[in-house]
Amino acid sequence: MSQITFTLLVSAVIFSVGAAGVLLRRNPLVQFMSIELMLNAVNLALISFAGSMGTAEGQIFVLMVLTVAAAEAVVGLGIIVAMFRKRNRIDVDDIRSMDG
Amino acid sequence: MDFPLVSLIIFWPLLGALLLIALPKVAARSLFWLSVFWSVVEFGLSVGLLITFADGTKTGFHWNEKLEWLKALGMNYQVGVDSISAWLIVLTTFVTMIAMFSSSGVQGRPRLYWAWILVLETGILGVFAATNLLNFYVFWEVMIIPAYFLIGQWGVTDQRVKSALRFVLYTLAGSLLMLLAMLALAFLTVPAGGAPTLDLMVLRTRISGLDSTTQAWLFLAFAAAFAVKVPLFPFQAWQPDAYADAPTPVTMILSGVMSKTGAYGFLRFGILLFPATSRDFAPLICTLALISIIYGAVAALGQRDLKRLLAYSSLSHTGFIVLGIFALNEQGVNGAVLQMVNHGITTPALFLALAALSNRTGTTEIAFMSNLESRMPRLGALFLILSLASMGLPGLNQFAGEFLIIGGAWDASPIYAIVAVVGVVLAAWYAMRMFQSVWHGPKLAQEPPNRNKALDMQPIELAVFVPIVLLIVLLGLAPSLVTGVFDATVRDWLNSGIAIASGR
Amino acid sequence: MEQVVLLILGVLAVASALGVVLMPNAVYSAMMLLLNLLSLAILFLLLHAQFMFAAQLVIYAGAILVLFLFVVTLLNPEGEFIFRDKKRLQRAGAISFGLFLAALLIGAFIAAFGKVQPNFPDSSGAAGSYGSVEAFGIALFTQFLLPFELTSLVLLVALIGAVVLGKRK
Amino acid sequence: MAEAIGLVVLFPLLGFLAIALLGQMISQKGAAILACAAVGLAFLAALVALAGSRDLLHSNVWQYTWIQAGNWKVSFGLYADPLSTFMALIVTGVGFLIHVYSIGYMTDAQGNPEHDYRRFFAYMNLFVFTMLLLVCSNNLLFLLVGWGGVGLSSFLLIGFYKDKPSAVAAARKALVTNTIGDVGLLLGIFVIIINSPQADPLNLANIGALTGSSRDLAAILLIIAAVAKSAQLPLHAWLPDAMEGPTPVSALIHAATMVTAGVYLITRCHNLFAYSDVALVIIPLIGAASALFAATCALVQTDIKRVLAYSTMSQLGYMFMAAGVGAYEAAMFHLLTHAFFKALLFLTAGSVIHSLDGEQDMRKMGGLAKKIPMTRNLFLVGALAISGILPLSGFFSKEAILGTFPLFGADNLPNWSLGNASFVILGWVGIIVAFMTAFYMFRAFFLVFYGPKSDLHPHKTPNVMQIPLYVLAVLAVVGGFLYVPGAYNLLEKYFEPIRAPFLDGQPQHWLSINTDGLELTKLIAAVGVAILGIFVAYGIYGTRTKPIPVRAYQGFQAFLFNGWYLDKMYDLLIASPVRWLARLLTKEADKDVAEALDWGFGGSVWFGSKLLRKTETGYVRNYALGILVGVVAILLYVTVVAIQR
Amino acid sequence: MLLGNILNQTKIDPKALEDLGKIEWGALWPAWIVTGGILLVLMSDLVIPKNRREVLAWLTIATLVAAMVSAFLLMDNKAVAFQGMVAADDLSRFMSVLIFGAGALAALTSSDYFSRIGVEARSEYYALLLATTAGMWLISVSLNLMVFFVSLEIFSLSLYILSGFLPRSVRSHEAGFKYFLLSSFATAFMLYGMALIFGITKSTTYSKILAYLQTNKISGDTGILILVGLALLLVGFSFKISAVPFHMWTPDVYEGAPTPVTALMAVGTKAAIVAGFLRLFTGALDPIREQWQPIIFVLAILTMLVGNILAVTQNNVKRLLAYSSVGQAGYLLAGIAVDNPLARQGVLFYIASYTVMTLGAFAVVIALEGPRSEGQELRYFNGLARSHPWLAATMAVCLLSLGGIPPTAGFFGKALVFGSAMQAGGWYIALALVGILTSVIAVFYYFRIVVHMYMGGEPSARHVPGKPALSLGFVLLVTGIGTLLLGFLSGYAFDWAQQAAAVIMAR
Repeated sequence: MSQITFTLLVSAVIFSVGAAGVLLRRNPLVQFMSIELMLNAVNLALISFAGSMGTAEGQIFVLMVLTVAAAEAVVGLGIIVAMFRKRNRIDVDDIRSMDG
Repeated sequence: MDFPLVSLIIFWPLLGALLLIALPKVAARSLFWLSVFWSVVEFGLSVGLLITFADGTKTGFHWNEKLEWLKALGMNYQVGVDSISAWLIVLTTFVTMIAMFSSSGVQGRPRLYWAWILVLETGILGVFAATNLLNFYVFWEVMIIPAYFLIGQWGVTDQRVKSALRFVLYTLAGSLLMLLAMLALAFLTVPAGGAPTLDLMVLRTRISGLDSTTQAWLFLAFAAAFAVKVPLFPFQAWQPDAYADAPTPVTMILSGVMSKTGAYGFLRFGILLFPATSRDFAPLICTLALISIIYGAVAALGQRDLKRLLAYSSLSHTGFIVLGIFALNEQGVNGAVLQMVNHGITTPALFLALAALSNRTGTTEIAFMSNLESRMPRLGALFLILSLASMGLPGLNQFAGEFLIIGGAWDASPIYAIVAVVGVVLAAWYAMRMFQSVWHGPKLAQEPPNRNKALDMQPIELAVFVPIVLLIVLLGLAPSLVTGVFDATVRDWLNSGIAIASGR
Repeated sequence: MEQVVLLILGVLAVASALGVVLMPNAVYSAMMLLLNLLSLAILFLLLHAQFMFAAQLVIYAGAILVLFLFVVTLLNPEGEFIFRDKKRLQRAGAISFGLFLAALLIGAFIAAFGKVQPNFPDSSGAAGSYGSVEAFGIALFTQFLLPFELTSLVLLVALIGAVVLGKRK
Repeated sequence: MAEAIGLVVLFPLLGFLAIALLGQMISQKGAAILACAAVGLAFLAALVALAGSRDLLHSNVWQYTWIQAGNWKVSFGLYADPLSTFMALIVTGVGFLIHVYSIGYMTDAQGNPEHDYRRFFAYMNLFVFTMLLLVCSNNLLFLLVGWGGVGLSSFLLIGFYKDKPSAVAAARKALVTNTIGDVGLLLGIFVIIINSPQADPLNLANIGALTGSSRDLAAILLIIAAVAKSAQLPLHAWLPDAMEGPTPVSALIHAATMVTAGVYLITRCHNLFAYSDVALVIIPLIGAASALFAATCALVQTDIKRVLAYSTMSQLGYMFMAAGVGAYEAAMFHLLTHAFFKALLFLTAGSVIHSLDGEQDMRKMGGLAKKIPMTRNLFLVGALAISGILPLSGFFSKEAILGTFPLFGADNLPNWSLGNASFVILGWVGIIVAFMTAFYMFRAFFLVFYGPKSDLHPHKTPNVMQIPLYVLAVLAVVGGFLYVPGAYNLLEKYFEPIRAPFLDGQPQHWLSINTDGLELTKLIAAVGVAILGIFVAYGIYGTRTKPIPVRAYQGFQAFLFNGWYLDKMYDLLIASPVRWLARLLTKEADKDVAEALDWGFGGSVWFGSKLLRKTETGYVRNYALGILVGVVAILLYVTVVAIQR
Repeated sequence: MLLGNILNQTKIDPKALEDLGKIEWGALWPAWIVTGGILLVLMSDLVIPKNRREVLAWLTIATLVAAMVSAFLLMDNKAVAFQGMVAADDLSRFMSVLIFGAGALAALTSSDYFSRIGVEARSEYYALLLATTAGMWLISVSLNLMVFFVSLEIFSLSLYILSGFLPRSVRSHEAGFKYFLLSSFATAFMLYGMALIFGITKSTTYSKILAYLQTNKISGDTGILILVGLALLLVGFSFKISAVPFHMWTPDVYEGAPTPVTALMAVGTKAAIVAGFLRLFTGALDPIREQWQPIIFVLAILTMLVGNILAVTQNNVKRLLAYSSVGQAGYLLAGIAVDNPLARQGVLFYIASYTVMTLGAFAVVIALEGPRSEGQELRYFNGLARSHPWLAATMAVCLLSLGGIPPTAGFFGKALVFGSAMQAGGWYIALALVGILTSVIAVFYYFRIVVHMYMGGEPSARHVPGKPALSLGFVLLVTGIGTLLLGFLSGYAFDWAQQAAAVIMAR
């Protein structure tokens, strides 16, 4: 097993764990963290591929992901804070004024 | 290019509708007369169109117009009239005129009502004039919308909204299949390196290149749309409710001309477009038509409500028309077209007479009416004449059509004719049951609640009905006035159809 | 040697990822996320992506995670234990489909690279300058100028968003 | 001159239109006079036409194209040959007398304002018009117009007492049954038009041009028409019921003219029937069966008009028998005399009923001879005529028919598919029916005019009713001398069209038309049984002292009284199932099919929608799970695809 | 100079670099104009007095119109620009009209909307609106996965905030939150897919991906990774276009978001993603079409069915329209699944007509809305034809068009899409069949609204919507007439769509 294969497998596992985390956790913050895990897995995959390719493209992609993740964190956390600041329980299952 | 007479005829009512909507606040009375005027002019125009075909020698489409619309699908705005559609156009304008004339007393937003009727007229006329398949489809659907609003908004029972919606959905389900068939047709018939076309006459020559299975599927899809519209037996569930719930002038148009659009579709896009396939499917369609004839007649026999009774009788009669078309011989087709005209006169007149009756008695239930003839002898006589015409009394208009249809059916297969005449006998039964139970019979012990206006026919009603009755007698005595116009066309069609079919 | 480090880091990354998901307290989750980020950053370094190593540390660990911790303390959520989830179906689905996803992805990778070594340049050797800051910079400002420029728009939107959300009473 | 046939048809039409359109503008009396005038003028025109058409054969007049489609071309047109004008004369002549009679009958006692007799006379004129169309048209389809028209006007007249439910029902029954006949004729027309090699296949002169099975088929279909119109088995059920109409109507339509249209049709289309073996079998059988059946039913009827109705059916059976075996002249001759004496009988019966204010039950009458002797005399003339007593008209015509059939076998009989003995049986059936005829007629006679006096007090009948009766009585007496078989034939010219095909080599399988003179044996037999019948009737009814109790019949009598329960059977087997089906469709089908579709398709969509909405829980984690499920599904698909490669 | 030094150090051929470094600003004029507009709006907020806020709306609209115009007048005409990152071709222009037009119309409705519900429309709102359109348009022109991703995030981030823009509305917040969480989740999948595709094809630029696939197809063991990448990529696309089963966010977000935002979200996102589909799937992933067509085929069928069936029982018009937009996405996907030239043209025509009619329907909803987002319920449409005949007429026209009744635009869209399916034949006919089946269902629920407007009882007394403002009236007029005109002049519109679709070089 080569190095890249290994890192790719790691990224796959982290990605899956992140995906499961979004579904499992009721705390929106942790859900968001899980999404960040998924993004990290993407980054790892990109770097793995990039490392084997010898071009900067993958790394630039990673940079884009990082930047966007940061922006998303700002907005997302802002939304979460706005949503939950007045609530006692921090639980996404309480957010359910619309359904059907 | 000729003078765009056909377009003028198609869009003149639409123009009137727009005018009606756009006019500032005017008294409803004057708006009514405006719409009547509009429909009378329209009738005049269409008669003018018919006159150009009167000598009966013109075959094929005339007054053709063509504007490119959507080339990718082979769609054009393309209209043209042959001697068959010329008659149906005149029928449409005639019935609409009568309907308009009789819709003076409409309650609630009459302006829109009249406008919708005019739009409906445009849609129906477009169907009869379109010579491009998708253009036909467009008009076909355009018919639905005004009919929907007219039934749903001005209908007479509590069920009207449901009936209207059912009408739309049933029709749509059928016609969407037709749309698919049209689209498939456009692409399947593209010659190598050519562009798709849905021009009826071009397509007709191209279609023989398709294998028979494909043609069969396409034909069935077309038939679905038409069978719903006519309606034919298993697809009739929308019809009694829609006819019964619509306001009477609208029922007149529905029964008088809109049901003809389905038959016309069978005629033009069934047997003209698929000469070979329609031969294959003629037994099936004829069987359905026969079931409709018997079913409609038997159901009419049991109805307690006159409007529903007429709806079922209409089902039975349109069955005859379809039977004639799929007899696939000159007698049958001639008779079918003739019957379209005849039925288009008789049935609306019956509905109109029924409206006159129910205005006076406040009901359409048979149980609440009896022995009315001594009170309103003229209306009774009118009913009698119309009932007799509707049951196909020899000498009145529907007889000639039924004669040719059943004759054509006999020529196709005696079984068809024998079953069909059972329908004729049943027609006599229910027509007379209808007539007698209302006009004869013992006096009712209990008078219906609203019978204050039990007057006989008024001059204005006579002015409407006398011409209709005269027409019924005239067409009964001289049906060649009608058939003579399109006889040559039908022959031309069938012969070329046979040529195409045998060339398969 | 390198293989061993790689292995350890990989295990660490996976374990910390699991930690993020499984830790009942959001603060612990954040800490686990930090651990995960760090292990990934070192992995980046091992993969000769020096700049990314730095960026990962600076942006993720330095900025995003701090923000997370800030919000976590702001909201101060109660502890939550996923095994007491009332929505059993959701939990079962999440776990099973998560495993399914993992299995599919792992399977795909093994199918792709398991038998044959990838036909890639040897990454353990001197991989040239691909990960270097210069090459990265040139690529970023020439060939990939547009995405880079567009990130400014992303950040602008984030800025406005922050203003909007912050203004809210 | 023959063109006057146009006027014959036109006058009643004008009369009808005038009365119908003028409506309230003319008085009831005026309408009656107008109607009589119209028919009278038509009668005069018919005389002119008759004179003009003596020597014409197949003369089409007033012809123009009616329906044209493809190679079908049907014309309107009148026929002015001797047969048509002869029939027109009967129709207008008898019709005129009955019109005149009706003035008195309808005005006087029936003072019901509901029964505005303007309407009555309009319908009567309409009837005469359509009947004239029937007999004067030159082709089958145009004949069908008249054919349908008489059905219609009969419907209208039967149902004239429109507030009487039984009359209304009877009218409907008549129309529906007649429509069966109409469609039979229609189908027959199709067979002819499709199979005929002629250019104008429907012209009455050309309809014989068929060959082979199509000829038989056409003949059968036309027989259906004739049977329905002439109330023969099995389409007879409407005729007794039709007696619900006013009595002049019964006289005109159900005795003298309309019901004979079937005989006319067969006679007219002899060039078709003459060559059809099937027709040869069917028509006489139907005729004999009907004659016998109706006679048995007439034996026990209590309503005087129903007696006459069944007797009409029975007499028509005679005509069918004759026409079926080719004795057209005999059939037509009997048609003529029957028109006279049956009209006389009906009108006399009407006169009785009229004078008794509408009472029709013979059991309640009795001993009326003293009170209305003139009426009795007239009835007696009619009864004797119908019984075939020498030298009244019925004698000659009935002898002509019976003379056709050998009673004891003969050598020169043609081969008939049923066997030659059948001819003999038919002849004996004729004799038996003759006996029954005499019996039931005189049963009626004695019941009404003799026996114990009833409580009824008849009043005098007006003159306007009496005069037509005298005229008819005279005709019933002397009518027979127009044609004395074997001696001379005043009508020969008028039967020329019928004889035409026989003049040059008659078809092999036909009985010879008996022109050789009366056979003594048959003469004795027929007149003998008639006299026997009269005496039996006298023995049973003429000498009774107690009135017959008014009660329902039992057993065999009830069986006969109810027309062998055929009517009930039809109702049970045909009408009721259709009605049941109709009710079923009304109550269940149309609504429920629509509802079922609504609930089947629409409902499943609706509930599907409700069900699917449950997936939209509002929980964001559920939504995420949905995404993950989608992801895994797609991934699974691609990996499977990839593995398969 | 600095560049020279670096070049020397890194031994890169300067000639090549010059080519690489070419900066073709002219290719993205509309984006720059919109970006400028964002800044302008933000800064003008400082000088504009509080009671003259509608000036911001007009600035926004002017910007968008300018952007639209610039696409025709200023923008270069290049198949590729910025080293193959974006395209400045007819499709870009087509999309600029749709997206900026939709943005402008949404902006036009906004001021009336905000005054109705009693919320201040601040500069940030308009700035984010502009950013949204910029992101959408950039997606539609992008020829590179990175640009695609970044553009996607531009408009997604803006929409997160816009969806939750109403300060006192719980639903609005919830919509923002749900959209944010689920969109991020789906985007992560998409990113992973992009990473895999990048990893195998060694590029993020479409043309190079295409080149790789043309030579290698999906041969070898690594082929599976391309397929996995494709699948994950499709997840992101499907999420944004709201295909089943990635549609579940749609009703909640559409319902909660401010209605103008909903309208923009409904039409703009779909337009952008359709362009993305065309450029990426039929453009770059053309060699492996046999792999993705079946997936989209199934998605299309599911989407048509589920979307339309779900809409049947809705009583909230906004939610109903949301489900209907899911159904409409199904028709778009059907066209994408067929993917022959006519299908591509048809899809573009469809999205154009969809844009107009959906905007119209939402505009009517806006015209009925009140401070606490009442007026969305179906019962408030009762008697609308009586109280506001023109409003009802516009709604009816738009609904008929959505239902595909001729001669409105929607019919021609459907006819083209179904026609392409019939042209393709085979299994694709199933798409058309399901399409007509669901069209009948769709007509049922569209007509439910019509029933309430025209045949319903008396108008609700509690809530009487005021007359729509002039700007909103203008939107209603444009969309109503546009729906009809697109039908009557569908030939011209189709020619244009044909021109736009011609840039996609595929089978």
